[in-house]
Amino acid sequence: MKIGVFVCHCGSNIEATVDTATVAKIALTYPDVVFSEDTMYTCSEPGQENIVQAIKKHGLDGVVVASCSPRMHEPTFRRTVERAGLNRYMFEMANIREHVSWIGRDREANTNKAAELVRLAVEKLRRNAPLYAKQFDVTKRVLVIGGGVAGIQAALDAAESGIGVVMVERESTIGGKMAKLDKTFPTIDCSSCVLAPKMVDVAQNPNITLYAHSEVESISGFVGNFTVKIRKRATYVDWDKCTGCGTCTEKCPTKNVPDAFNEDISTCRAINIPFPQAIPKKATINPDYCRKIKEGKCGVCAKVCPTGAIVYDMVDEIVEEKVGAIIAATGYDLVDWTVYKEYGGGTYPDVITSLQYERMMSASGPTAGHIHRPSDGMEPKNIVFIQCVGSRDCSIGRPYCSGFCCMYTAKQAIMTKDHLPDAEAFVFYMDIRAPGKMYDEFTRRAQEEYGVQYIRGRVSAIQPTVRPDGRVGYIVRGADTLLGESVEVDADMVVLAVGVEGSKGAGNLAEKLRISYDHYGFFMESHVKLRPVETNTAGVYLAGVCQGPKDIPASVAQGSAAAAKVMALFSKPKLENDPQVSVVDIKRCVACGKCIQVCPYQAIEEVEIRGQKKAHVIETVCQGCGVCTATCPQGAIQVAHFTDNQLLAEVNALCLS
Amino acid sequence: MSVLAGKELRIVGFLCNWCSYGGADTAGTARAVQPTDLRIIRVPCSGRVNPLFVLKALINGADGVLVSGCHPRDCHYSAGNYYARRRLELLKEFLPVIGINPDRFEYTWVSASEGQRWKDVVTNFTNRIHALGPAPRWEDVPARYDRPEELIESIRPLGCGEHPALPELRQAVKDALAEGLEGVLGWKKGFDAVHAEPVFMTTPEEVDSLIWGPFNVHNLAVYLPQYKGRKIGVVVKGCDSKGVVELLAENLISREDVKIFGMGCNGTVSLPRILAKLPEGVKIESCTGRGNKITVTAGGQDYEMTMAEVAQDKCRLCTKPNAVLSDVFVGTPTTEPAAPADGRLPGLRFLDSLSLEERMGYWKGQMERCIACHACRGACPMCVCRDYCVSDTRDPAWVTQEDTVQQKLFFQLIHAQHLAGRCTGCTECERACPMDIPVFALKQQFGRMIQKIFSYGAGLDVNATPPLLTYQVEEPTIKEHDLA
Amino acid sequence: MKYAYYPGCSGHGTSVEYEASTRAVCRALNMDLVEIEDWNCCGSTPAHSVSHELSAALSARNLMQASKTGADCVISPCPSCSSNLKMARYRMQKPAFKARVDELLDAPTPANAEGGADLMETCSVLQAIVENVGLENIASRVSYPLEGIKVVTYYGCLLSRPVQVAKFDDPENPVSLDNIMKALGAEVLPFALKTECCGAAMGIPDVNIPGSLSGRILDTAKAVGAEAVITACPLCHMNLDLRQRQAARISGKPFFGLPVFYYTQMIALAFGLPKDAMRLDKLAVNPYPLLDKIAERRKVRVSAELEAMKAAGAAS
Amino acid sequence: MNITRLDKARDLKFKRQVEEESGQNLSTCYQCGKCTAGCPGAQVYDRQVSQIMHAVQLGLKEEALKNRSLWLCLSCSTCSARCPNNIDVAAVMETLRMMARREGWVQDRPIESFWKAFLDTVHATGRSYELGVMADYMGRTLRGWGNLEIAPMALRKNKMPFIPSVIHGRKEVARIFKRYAEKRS
Repeated sequence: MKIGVFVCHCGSNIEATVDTATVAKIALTYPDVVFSEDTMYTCSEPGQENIVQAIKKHGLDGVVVASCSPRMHEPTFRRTVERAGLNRYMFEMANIREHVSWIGRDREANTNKAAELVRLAVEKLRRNAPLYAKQFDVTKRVLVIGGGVAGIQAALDAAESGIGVVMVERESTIGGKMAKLDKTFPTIDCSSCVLAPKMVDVAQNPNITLYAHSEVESISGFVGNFTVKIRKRATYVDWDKCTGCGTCTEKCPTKNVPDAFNEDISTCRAINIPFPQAIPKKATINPDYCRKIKEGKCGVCAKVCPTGAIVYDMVDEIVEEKVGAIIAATGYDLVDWTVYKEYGGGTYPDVITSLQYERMMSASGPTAGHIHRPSDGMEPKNIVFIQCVGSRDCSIGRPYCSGFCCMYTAKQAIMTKDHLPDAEAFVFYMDIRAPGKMYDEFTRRAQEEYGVQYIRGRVSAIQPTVRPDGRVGYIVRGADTLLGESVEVDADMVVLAVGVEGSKGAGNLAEKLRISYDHYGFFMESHVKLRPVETNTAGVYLAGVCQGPKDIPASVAQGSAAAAKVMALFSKPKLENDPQVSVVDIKRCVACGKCIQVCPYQAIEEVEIRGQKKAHVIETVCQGCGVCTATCPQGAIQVAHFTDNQLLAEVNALCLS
Repeated sequence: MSVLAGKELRIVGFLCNWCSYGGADTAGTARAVQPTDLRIIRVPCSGRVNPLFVLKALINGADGVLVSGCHPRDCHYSAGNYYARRRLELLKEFLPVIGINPDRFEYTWVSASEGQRWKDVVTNFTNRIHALGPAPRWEDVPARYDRPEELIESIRPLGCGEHPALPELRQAVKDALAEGLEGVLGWKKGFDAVHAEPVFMTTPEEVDSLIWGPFNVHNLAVYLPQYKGRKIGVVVKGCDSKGVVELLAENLISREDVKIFGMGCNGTVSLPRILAKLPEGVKIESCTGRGNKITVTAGGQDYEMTMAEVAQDKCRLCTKPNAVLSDVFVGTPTTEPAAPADGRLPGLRFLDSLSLEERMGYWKGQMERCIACHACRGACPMCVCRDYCVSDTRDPAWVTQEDTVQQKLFFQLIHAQHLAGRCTGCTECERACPMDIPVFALKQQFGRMIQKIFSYGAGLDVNATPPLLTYQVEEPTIKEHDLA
Repeated sequence: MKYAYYPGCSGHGTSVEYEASTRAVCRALNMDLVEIEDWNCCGSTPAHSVSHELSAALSARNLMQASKTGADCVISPCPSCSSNLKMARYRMQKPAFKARVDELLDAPTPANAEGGADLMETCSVLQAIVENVGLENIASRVSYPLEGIKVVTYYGCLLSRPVQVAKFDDPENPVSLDNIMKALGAEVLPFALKTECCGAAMGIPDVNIPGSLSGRILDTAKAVGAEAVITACPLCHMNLDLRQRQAARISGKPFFGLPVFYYTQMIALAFGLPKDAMRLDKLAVNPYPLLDKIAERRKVRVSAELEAMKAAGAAS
Repeated sequence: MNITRLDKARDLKFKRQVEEESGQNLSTCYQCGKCTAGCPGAQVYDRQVSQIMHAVQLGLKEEALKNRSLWLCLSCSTCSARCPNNIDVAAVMETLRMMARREGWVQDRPIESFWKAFLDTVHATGRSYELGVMADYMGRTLRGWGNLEIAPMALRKNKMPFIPSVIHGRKEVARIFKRYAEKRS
């Protein structure tokens, strides 16, 4: 074998603390190394060209680049060697920047270490084999999980390009959180005016199949060929017959059902259509409250329904769909703010969440846009907004910033002034986070134009009291840290800007999707900066807040981005797998099944070869973790590119003196 | 390859590509200054790290080995680190038996974003290794040739002589052959009265040669995998039956193919212990047993000995004298004693009494005597790789053919590691050793640690899942090893 | 169950009624109190404000004395004393701290396996009643329910704080007293100032501090409609009861006239224990009008019940 | 008003010392002010608790230690219970008070005197004795007259016994104080 070694200066990033020329010289003494040199910027155009030329000139059949982390530039250099006609896997990297030059100060020790890391790479490369990807067919349909604005955008973009879309929405209507909002920042335009047309587009687009009031039951398969089971939860209404006329909801005698769409600040009927612009605009019975379903009495809705759509004995239905890619757009839920006992823990009627306040201000909400406080219907005069409730708070395990609360609080304060010009709005904040186009100007407007009073400091407690007139007041005890004093406001109503976390059940879905998720229920992207839409499971993409807090424009952008990723994936006639997968040596395999037992992906199956049972790797499912290789006593199953012999060669290079 | 003399020690790291390798990158990007000793080997997942890699490094002179993967629940491959946690925890507990300080090996979890944590891990681990100093070299450790001589007391009465139910057993075997079994594995008298030998009985005449008694030492389960797919029977002692159960549990033989014949066992003999009581080279003429006494007639003279003097060590502590699984059980079962307070056989007891460095010297002495005949492997019913043992191949090439203590010990470590969670404690490896090397101690060390961590014993339940082939998300018995 | 009992200094002074009612209630609930022999002052706030070691040493002596009683646990009615004793044990888990405290003592404290001090645990009497005796037990002993009088419960700072040391109830919205009062038949009003500080011992150097803080607590209690305040702390009681007039004056309010009871007094009352088990005479704010109200309501209730029984008898 | 030259004035050793003695990581404080907001002493403080925390963060020793607030702190731990960063703020305040005392920077003589009077009583008798503490305190400081307002009631209710209770082990307690005094000097 002929190996070429290229030791990168990375400007002064490496050269400052590693003697790269010496490393290159030492590398020449390693077995099979026939060419070695140090170069200024290996990843630059001339640097790569240099490698290509050296391969041709010296007839190299393997290349080692000693530079930065392979997590950074391995793909780059693989393409380089491929350009020169080598198999892309005949390449290894030695990480002498992040793991050497940037962390050690002793030039001698660093140089020695760099040379050893090159040695490791050479020893591994000597045992590398060319690997070739396998091709397979793709089902050109995409599953979009979640029908909020991010999912809607992704679905519309994908459908627009001709891709079939299956959308699954947990609620009985799409629209997500945005449908609940009254206005949006920084333009104060009407939320539903912007969103409703897109929702209608979803309903009307022939490429989109919508499953509302449904959930993903299970997912199997792999990129290009997923099989998804969808649970259509019983609605007790035959949606094919339901016209959304609303007669049933008018006549339903059960009126005490908490209205989830209105964030429980009002009640609705046991048969309900969440809001006038709902898509699909179909009625759903809440079986926990319906008298007919619970007690067998009533049946009013069935009597009044003009199309006979009511089906009291409906059961859940499981449907199966085949797709080639999946976009998760499951959004968020509010953090459980009732842990804040000092804010009443949910027991003070006039301390409400910002989302409840949105419903209160919305013209289509339960108060038709009139602001009345819940306890006694009084029109509030002093309204206090408290920011960062459930955000940036380590004591409740939510250390992160929820990102968009500063903006909507400013919006709500402005809207308050709009609705109630005589009211006073006080905003307790820690920092105003308003990066974004026209955002900071917006928070300034709240203060300059609308006279919203901003006070810098967290609120310590809300203490209800009874005023001389018998009305309940809420003493909000805060601090003005700029003044260096504790301050109080006697508020009529308090609006909490409650932080967000991954939506309920996100962890469960992540397990089904085999993607990672963090402590807060947010799905993990493949790379924070460079692969923010991809996940570590091929063919699964993320859009919207399910990946991390973001506002509407960012959610829409990520929805489009996810759709674009799917389009790129489907643009090829066939897909290729990553060939770094496990391979069974059938003569060594005794079919003990240990690999099958430990494989996290069910990627290994038992097959019969010439009458004998053997393990077999489904290459397109295998992700190359190598747990099987570490398990097989015979060494009969080897994960390509990280075989026992390759790792042993590295261990021996380090430990055998 | 040389370590910077006097400055650095040899520390090898196995890092998961997705988390810890990224964490090390993050630390580097943040210019977090760290000790320079560590050399990182990138692996796809901590679950890829075969504990043998760690042993290889330590045996071959590494001063410290660190494995780091994704935090539990955060595995890039969803579950690899859970397997790693079990294997590596067990490995850490195993190390002292071969004289390696377990502090020289550590495993931990660092995510790609935890640059600071990585820096702390590297710094603390490197400092720890420096505090321990360079690992003792095999070349420098004085070899010891002393060995366990202790005769442990039996927890139950041992006996010999004709088993009263033997005719019944023979009849049962004959019946089974008549019903269509291809053959039944058992023992018959060997070249002299004290040596038995395995027999594959296919005819009633052969069945008449079947014996049962203290000379039936062989664990016949060893032959079962080669008959896979054929309908045969096997006669088992309690200890042998555990091997059958484990083979069944591991899907290496099928239940419907094998018929198990059991009888109560009263202990078997250690032939070296009998021979030691006779003049060297004398011809054994006959042997009779009664109660707990054996009388060997050799060179015209009678030698009397008790089972307490000549029984195998395992029989003295045996709690399963009857087959744990059988289709035909003949005669009255032997009374099962309660588990002894100390289940260690003399090999492990002796090792436990030594210091770490003495243990190294002990294995050095033992391995110098090893002739690498691999009889231990051949006798092991759980060594099912047969012709494809990883120690005999070039790919993978775990051991070389070099005749060194390290290579020979590494073979033993492969054997022990492959048996972790599977070894049923039949001690056939040790019985088969022509050099009388107490190799079972390595397996017993794994066995007791598996008992300690996972409360699991192999060969008792056909439906059990061996602890290394499964995991729990929360491992109540494994403490987090936090280096940061 | 046997307890090593630590009365605390105020039991001999400002809170004799608390001491008397605590002992009486514990006896009624079959709690066996063995007073720690020759106990000394825990040093209160002054000691731990001056030195953690001094404070811990004073407590450690008590805890070592307590071990002679043969009980498993020390209990004290005073939250401040309980907190000090708990804190001493908590801090002395650290071997280094233990060593520094041991230097102040005649004999070193016994050590546990980790090298920390092996001292007896402490809890407040309230905690022992709630956790060991249980609310059902209390409810079952009630002979004279409190007839729905409206009370607010006031816990003060130290019963549930600092969280890691107190390990009792909720630091923001504790409910142990509420539950006891409900079990006794009182109506417990929601009260946001349950754990708001009353000013503690700051009254000695500066009466304005507890004056304004207690004034606010009493004012809010009055505003939400409370007929009485229930407390578990001698110091809080002093600030709310003995200083009630002062508090009204300092916070510029008319005198509140809110009786302030120890919860043990209320238990004694509801259990029908004798007068000297309550020592209501020791309260500064006159409690009798309220007690008369209870008696009045009881009369009305009982006669209504009698009437109902008669009616039922006639009907059948 | 003096301009603080931060590059010179910062004493990070001081910050580390506070962190070590209090066992708290002050770097996690992001100055939200929730401690100040809930502090019952805030109205009488000359420097708010969040400002004191910030002074420690900056390493400004005098600003952190020379203030009355440290003495006015009621040790109610409301700040600790509500701190979003899990800092035991009350423990930091207590630590600072002890450090200030070591530096001889006692900023509130009356309160310090009250503590002293209290501890002297315990020193002498083994227990505290309200009347004795009061008399001692008032004698030392010629203050505390405000308490006379409640004295008649307290005396009428017989809540302040005239005879202190003295324990057998008072010498043992006295030895604790003695050793403590020796160790400090």
